[in-house]
Amino acid sequence: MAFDLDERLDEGRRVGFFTDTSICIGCKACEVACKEWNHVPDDGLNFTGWSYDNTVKLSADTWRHVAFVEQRKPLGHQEPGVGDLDFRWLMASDVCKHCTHAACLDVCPTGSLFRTEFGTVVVQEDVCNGCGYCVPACPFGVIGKRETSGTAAKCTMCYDRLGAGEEPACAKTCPTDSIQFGDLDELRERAERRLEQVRAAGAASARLYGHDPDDGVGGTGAFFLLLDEPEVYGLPPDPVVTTRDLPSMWRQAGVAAVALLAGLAATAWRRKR
Amino acid sequence: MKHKVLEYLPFVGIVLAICTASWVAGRMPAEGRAFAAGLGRTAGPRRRTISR
Amino acid sequence: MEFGWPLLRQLTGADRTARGPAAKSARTAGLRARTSTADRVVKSVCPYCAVGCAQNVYVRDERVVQIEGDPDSPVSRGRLCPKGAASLQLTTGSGRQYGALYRPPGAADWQPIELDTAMDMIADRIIETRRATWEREHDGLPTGRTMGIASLGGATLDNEENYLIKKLLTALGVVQIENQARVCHSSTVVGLGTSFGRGGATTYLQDLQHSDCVIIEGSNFAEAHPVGFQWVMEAKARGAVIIHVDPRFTRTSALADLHVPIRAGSDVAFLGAIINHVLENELYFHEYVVNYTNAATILSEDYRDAEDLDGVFSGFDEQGRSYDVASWQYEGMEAVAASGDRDQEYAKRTGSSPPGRPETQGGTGAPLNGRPQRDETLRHPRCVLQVLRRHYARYTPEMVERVCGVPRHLFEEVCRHLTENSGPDKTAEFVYAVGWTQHSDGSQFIRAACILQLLLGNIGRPGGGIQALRGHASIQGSSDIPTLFNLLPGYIPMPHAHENEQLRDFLRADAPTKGFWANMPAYLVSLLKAWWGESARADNDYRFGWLPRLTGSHSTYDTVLAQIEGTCKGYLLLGENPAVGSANAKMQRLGMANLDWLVVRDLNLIESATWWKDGPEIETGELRTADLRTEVFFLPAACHTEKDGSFTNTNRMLQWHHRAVEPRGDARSDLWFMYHLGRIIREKLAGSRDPVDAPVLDLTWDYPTHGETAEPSAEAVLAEINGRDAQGRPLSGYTELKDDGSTACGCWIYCGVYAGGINQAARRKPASEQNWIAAEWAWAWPANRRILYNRASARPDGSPWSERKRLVWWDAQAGEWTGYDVPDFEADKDPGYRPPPDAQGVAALSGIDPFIMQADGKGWLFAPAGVVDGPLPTHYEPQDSPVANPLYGRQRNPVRKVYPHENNRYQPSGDEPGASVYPYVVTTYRLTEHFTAGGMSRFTPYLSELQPEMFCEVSPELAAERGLVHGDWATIVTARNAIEARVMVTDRMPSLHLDGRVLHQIGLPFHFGPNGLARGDAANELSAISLDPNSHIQEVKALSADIRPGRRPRGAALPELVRAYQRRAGVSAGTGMEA
Amino acid sequence: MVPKADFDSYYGRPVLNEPTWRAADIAGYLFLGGLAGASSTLAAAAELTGRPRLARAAKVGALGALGGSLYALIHDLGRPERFVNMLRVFKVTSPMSVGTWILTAYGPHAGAAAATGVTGLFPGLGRAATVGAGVVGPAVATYTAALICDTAVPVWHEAYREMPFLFAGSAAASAGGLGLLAAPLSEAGPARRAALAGAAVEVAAAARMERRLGPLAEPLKRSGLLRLGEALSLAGALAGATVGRRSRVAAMAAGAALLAGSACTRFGIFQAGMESANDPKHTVQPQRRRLARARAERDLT
Repeated sequence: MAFDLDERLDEGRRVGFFTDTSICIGCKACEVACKEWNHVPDDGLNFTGWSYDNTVKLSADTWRHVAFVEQRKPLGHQEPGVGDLDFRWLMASDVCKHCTHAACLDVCPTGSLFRTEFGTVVVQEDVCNGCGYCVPACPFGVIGKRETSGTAAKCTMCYDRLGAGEEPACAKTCPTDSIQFGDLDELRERAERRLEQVRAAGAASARLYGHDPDDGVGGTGAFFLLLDEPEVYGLPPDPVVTTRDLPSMWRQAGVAAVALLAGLAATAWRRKR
Repeated sequence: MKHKVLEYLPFVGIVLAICTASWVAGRMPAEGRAFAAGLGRTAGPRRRTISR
Repeated sequence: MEFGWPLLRQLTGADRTARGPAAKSARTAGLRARTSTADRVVKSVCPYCAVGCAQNVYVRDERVVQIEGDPDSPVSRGRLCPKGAASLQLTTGSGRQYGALYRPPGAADWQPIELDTAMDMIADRIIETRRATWEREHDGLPTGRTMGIASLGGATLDNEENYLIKKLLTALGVVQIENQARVCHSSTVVGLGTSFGRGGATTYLQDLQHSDCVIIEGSNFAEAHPVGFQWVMEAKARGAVIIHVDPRFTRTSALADLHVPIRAGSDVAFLGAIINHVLENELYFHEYVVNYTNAATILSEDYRDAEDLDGVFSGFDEQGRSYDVASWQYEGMEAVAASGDRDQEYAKRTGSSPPGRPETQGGTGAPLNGRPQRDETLRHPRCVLQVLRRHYARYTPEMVERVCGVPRHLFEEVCRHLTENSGPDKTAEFVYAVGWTQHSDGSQFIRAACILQLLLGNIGRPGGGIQALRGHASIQGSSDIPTLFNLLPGYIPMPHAHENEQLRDFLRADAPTKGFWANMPAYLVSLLKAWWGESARADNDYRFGWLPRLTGSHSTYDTVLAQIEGTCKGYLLLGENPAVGSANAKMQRLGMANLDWLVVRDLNLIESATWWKDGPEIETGELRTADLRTEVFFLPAACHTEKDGSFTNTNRMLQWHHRAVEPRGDARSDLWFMYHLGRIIREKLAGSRDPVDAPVLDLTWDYPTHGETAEPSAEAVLAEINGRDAQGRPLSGYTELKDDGSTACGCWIYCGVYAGGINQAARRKPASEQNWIAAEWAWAWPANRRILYNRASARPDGSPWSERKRLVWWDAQAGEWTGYDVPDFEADKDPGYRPPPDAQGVAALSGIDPFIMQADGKGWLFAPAGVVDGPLPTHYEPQDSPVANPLYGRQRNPVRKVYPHENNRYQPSGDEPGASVYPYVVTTYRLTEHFTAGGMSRFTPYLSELQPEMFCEVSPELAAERGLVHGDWATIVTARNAIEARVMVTDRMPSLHLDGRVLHQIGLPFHFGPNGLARGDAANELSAISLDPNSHIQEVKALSADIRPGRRPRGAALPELVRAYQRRAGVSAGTGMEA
Repeated sequence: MVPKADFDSYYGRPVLNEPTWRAADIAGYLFLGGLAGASSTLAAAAELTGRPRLARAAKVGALGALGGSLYALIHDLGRPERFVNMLRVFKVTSPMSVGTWILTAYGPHAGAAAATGVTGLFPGLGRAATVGAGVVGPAVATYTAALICDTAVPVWHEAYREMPFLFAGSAAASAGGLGLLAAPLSEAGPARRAALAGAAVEVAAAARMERRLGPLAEPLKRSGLLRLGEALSLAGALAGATVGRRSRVAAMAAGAALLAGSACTRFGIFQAGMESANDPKHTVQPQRRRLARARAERDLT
């Protein structure tokens, strides 16, 4: 990856989230605690009918979002007691992934987005001029532009709290510890152990998402234990940081530019009659 | 719909302005030296009188 | 070198791609967490549910800037649910009201009013109404009271506030003092109290982690008490089986191992069948049952079971709709009557033995006299175990399928898990909430679980017990220091009206001679001393005569009828929203519409404050604002961060919250309101020679005040509640109380909370520095015990049942009980102790009597007293039910309380003609995102956006049957009213198959109302006032209704729709009224 | 019924957040940037080969297009007053940052070229500026391809190989169109040829892009704007090369068609990208196919 040659994350000092959706009770405390701490405005009152999800997606005004998925599928050895149906109700709290290779950070032209000393990716509201480039750059659909301020906004992993030695508001409030905050290496180990447990309990479809440093974004700082395919929760199955291809893009653009220069010069080659 | 049309007006206006300005520039004399000739102030009316 | 221009930093520094430090702005570099820049951190407690999560309140420049969980708490470990997390917005958000408002009679809108003026006017109204409605006697019996004034609310308030409410209003002669505890958990007090001796949860939340099997039934634990649910997840992580029995597949079910769908209101049949399974297969914990329960006790020959009388017990009076409970007694004991009809039994009781009464058992036990006969072989046909066996013989798995709609294999799974996880080495725990309490036989739902847990030996042991989940921050406290009509502090009963009744008559009638309840004279005299101080002397019966007298039920629902009737003219609403939260919301509003004056104290303009201008009846034209003569005062309340005080959580634990900031504007604590109201009234009455005013003028009312607002000292009130001796020294426990007037104590069960002059409720020793009991975090009644009846965690000989389930044991060497928790037993009573035949009081309890509040020291499988609708739980159908009772000829609880009124019509049920007009079962419930009647959540943007609108949950089958479209609207109709809701079609609302038919259920969250941000029709528009006879709790967890697509009609067409349904169903005044 | 959260996505909603860019601003910016860049190069070529009126028209056109593109760019910012923050850093990872610096270099040249061209002042400086703008121009015209390709928007990103050529062709066609429109017939030869070549490259690149993208090309194939753009460009270029040689009016019409064609192409590309971002299948399915391929490869080895 050509463009992170200089961006070496100090993995030892990197912190992150492990969101274990197998113990998420969908209470949305994370959504509220996040908003309280970060003064994120409410995101509109809309009844969606999407099970108990009325916040719909991550955006500038929703930095934690709990997905609710009702499925006619079995959950391990749970007996759902819903007629003859297999049934399970999946809940998962989604958040900014704080990617190892973060496209939003790469493409930001102002330096508003930056990599913190904790390995997280943070928007500086005072710098952002609202160009909106980060929005389509994010392969997870996390970051958004807030209408009222005209600037981009997303999870900061409570950057100010980290500085004070405190954990992010969502992780602190999570009643069942579904959201765990900590040292990324340690979280990854913990997640492996937990995955084994969950699988042993019969949830064959359980998997980790975002924990693999070899994936398209170099692994994420916020990773998940999911009970189904990522896309079921609205997550991309194989996200790739767009700037991975940027060197080729520059090459192609360069060749095209040279061709354009040469071509236009050629059109005028013959002197005017 | 009206709103949508309004949204595109500035763009269309810009393009028309470019075309016009460019067209005017293309009709100036080959060795256009309006300012060099000290005729800056009358460049406008002067331009109109110039013919191919 | 540091450059201002990041580009230069980029070019000169290490961050060449400008994605790190080079891009950092000066503002970012200067960011500090506001938790770290706060001026101070104030310790507090979450004001929502009764889990009692500890909070840290961060204050800067005298403003609260952040509220979050306190990690030191052993209960919550720093976590908060969405509501707790939103408490910053609750307390500092723009939705709150800060100005006092006044609505003159007939006015179309509010007008601002000076707070002092409002207080003065309210005091005048109270004095005036009190005088005008003073009732010296009732039907020839002295009552000394006013029925013209009522108050409602207290479960969201502090114990100290409840104490002042009860104290002042009682002195004023008001008896209609009620709070949310009535409508939420009053049946808990009856169910647990009669069975075990105390009306609180037998265990506490953290202990759930030690359970091997957790059965959650009648509760949506994960949604309604999310932070408490962490302990269930902890148990699950340790291998426990989690079972959820509920009509709906909820967020609790999603995390359970087994979800059992059940027809709402059929739990007694379900639990009865498990009891039958346990008895038939001899799966009960034999040694525990024989020694610690009344299984071996032999019943009177006169006793006839519901088994013999097709659904009623012996002693039933069809006309009076009540039981004479004499025949339910133990063999060889004097006949003891139940309550309800006290005049009939009073003479006999004052001359002989005391009665059992519902709810008296909250803090103590049901009194009993004599020595019961026992058959330790459990073979005697009239011993309790054999009676139990016969009673539940017809509760078979087939019956469970027919009554509950639970498939046999699921039922058997539950039986298997429960029994496999009970015994010397394992324990199972039941968890319930209002899914059990809010039925016309709610007390019996809880009794059924008590019987089961006693049979399995799960009470008093780690990981065992029955966890009652309460829903308001201090709803336990508002039962303990009761703003309830029938109780005095510490579960001492309010006296009924009798001729020439003296204190000793009352005590003879109500105080038993055995167990800890035998000390009731000391508790009551100390209470009277606390209230009337020097004025209360032995020669004037300690002013016992100043207590107003009861003449039957004066519950909040009786008050509503009295308001409609016109006898109750003034109403104080203190943090309660009955126009949304109480059964038959329309009756609530019609009652208020008939008042002379109404005082509403709340954070926001709730529906109960604004019904006169924008209530549903204004829309339908049934009421016209200009015609409504009710004078309404709205006084903004202070929130938990703005006052000192204690909340008692669901596990009887008192936690102190400290004031962080002064309230703004006219916002004041209820402590301030009651204190100054009392002060103003006393000033206005000063010099009065009218004996009616003496109880008010002689009241001890001299609390120190401080600050600009003259806020009374909550700690001074707590000190009075704790009690003091003749020298004014704080008492350290209720054993120090005397009946000679030398001690004063505001609530005997709280005696010790201020031991040594130290506020024990404010103790906050971090959980990490204590064992798992965490006894030094706050203070729990009784005597700081966390697991009740823990003597039962040891064998009769005093050794633990198993190493794994060790809790409290007998240390023979030291000659005392010891263990992790405070032993719930006399510390030095040898397990081998057997009382002499003439023993009295506590000495009458043997060394193997773990239920020390019960007069026989045993857990009650069979309740010979204390429950007015039967000694054994029996399945009856809800008041309105589409199902005929397959078990007995009696369709409904024969002694339930019904209130005929044209706006409170009941529906035909079961096989009755017209029942099919309301063919579906409706159940109501809470959502995580909202709080009760919405006053503390629907005005909060962060919570409202999460659940913005009223909806109903239906199965795909029901949707198909009725043409309901997901996301569209539906109208739900009962004989009371019709509401509309958005449709949520979901597999989580399974249809049931019972008795060859498919039965559909409809789920309705009950939070919504027309005010606030998240709006919708209130589910309680649909419910009827039909009550449990023991506790007067309303049946809102199971009713029947019809549902149809589309929005409800507007205007006059709405009542017309309801009437059209009534006509089709043949609903009349007599429908559903039979015994 | 609570809708089935189907396999492709969560309640059918997009995985990506929709770009906040407004078409009139950003697609307009893509067009104007291309027009400016290519015009500058055309102007330089014309000037150096003795076609002063074509050169002047192109320079003025370039400056106007540059101004228009800056207006569009700034107008689309959430905080326009913070436009200068673009100059806080230079980020090679951000085409927008690189583009900003390119524009920073290009702007003064283009401005000086136009100003001297119109006024006749400082001819030496003017020539230097003209050449400078002409050299940087192609970068201005093509960096925007990298800009939109460097996103997670499936169609844009996956098309990154062809996009610069498509943009270069489109830019050449539009610059040629402007030349046809503004320059006298006698000097319009390079414009005619630029238009012809540009249109050909644009159409070829688009065709190749659609072929290579497979199922993902659906929004491109469905796009009426793209078809219209191709048609207008080709028609304009052919007309310019034939009747446009003789008739000033025909040449102007051909030029207008070329400009419109180029604009349609940019708006079409923009629109197709938005559509692909808003349809979760365009995000999920290619990724699933990629995973399946990787799995298959792993299984083979």
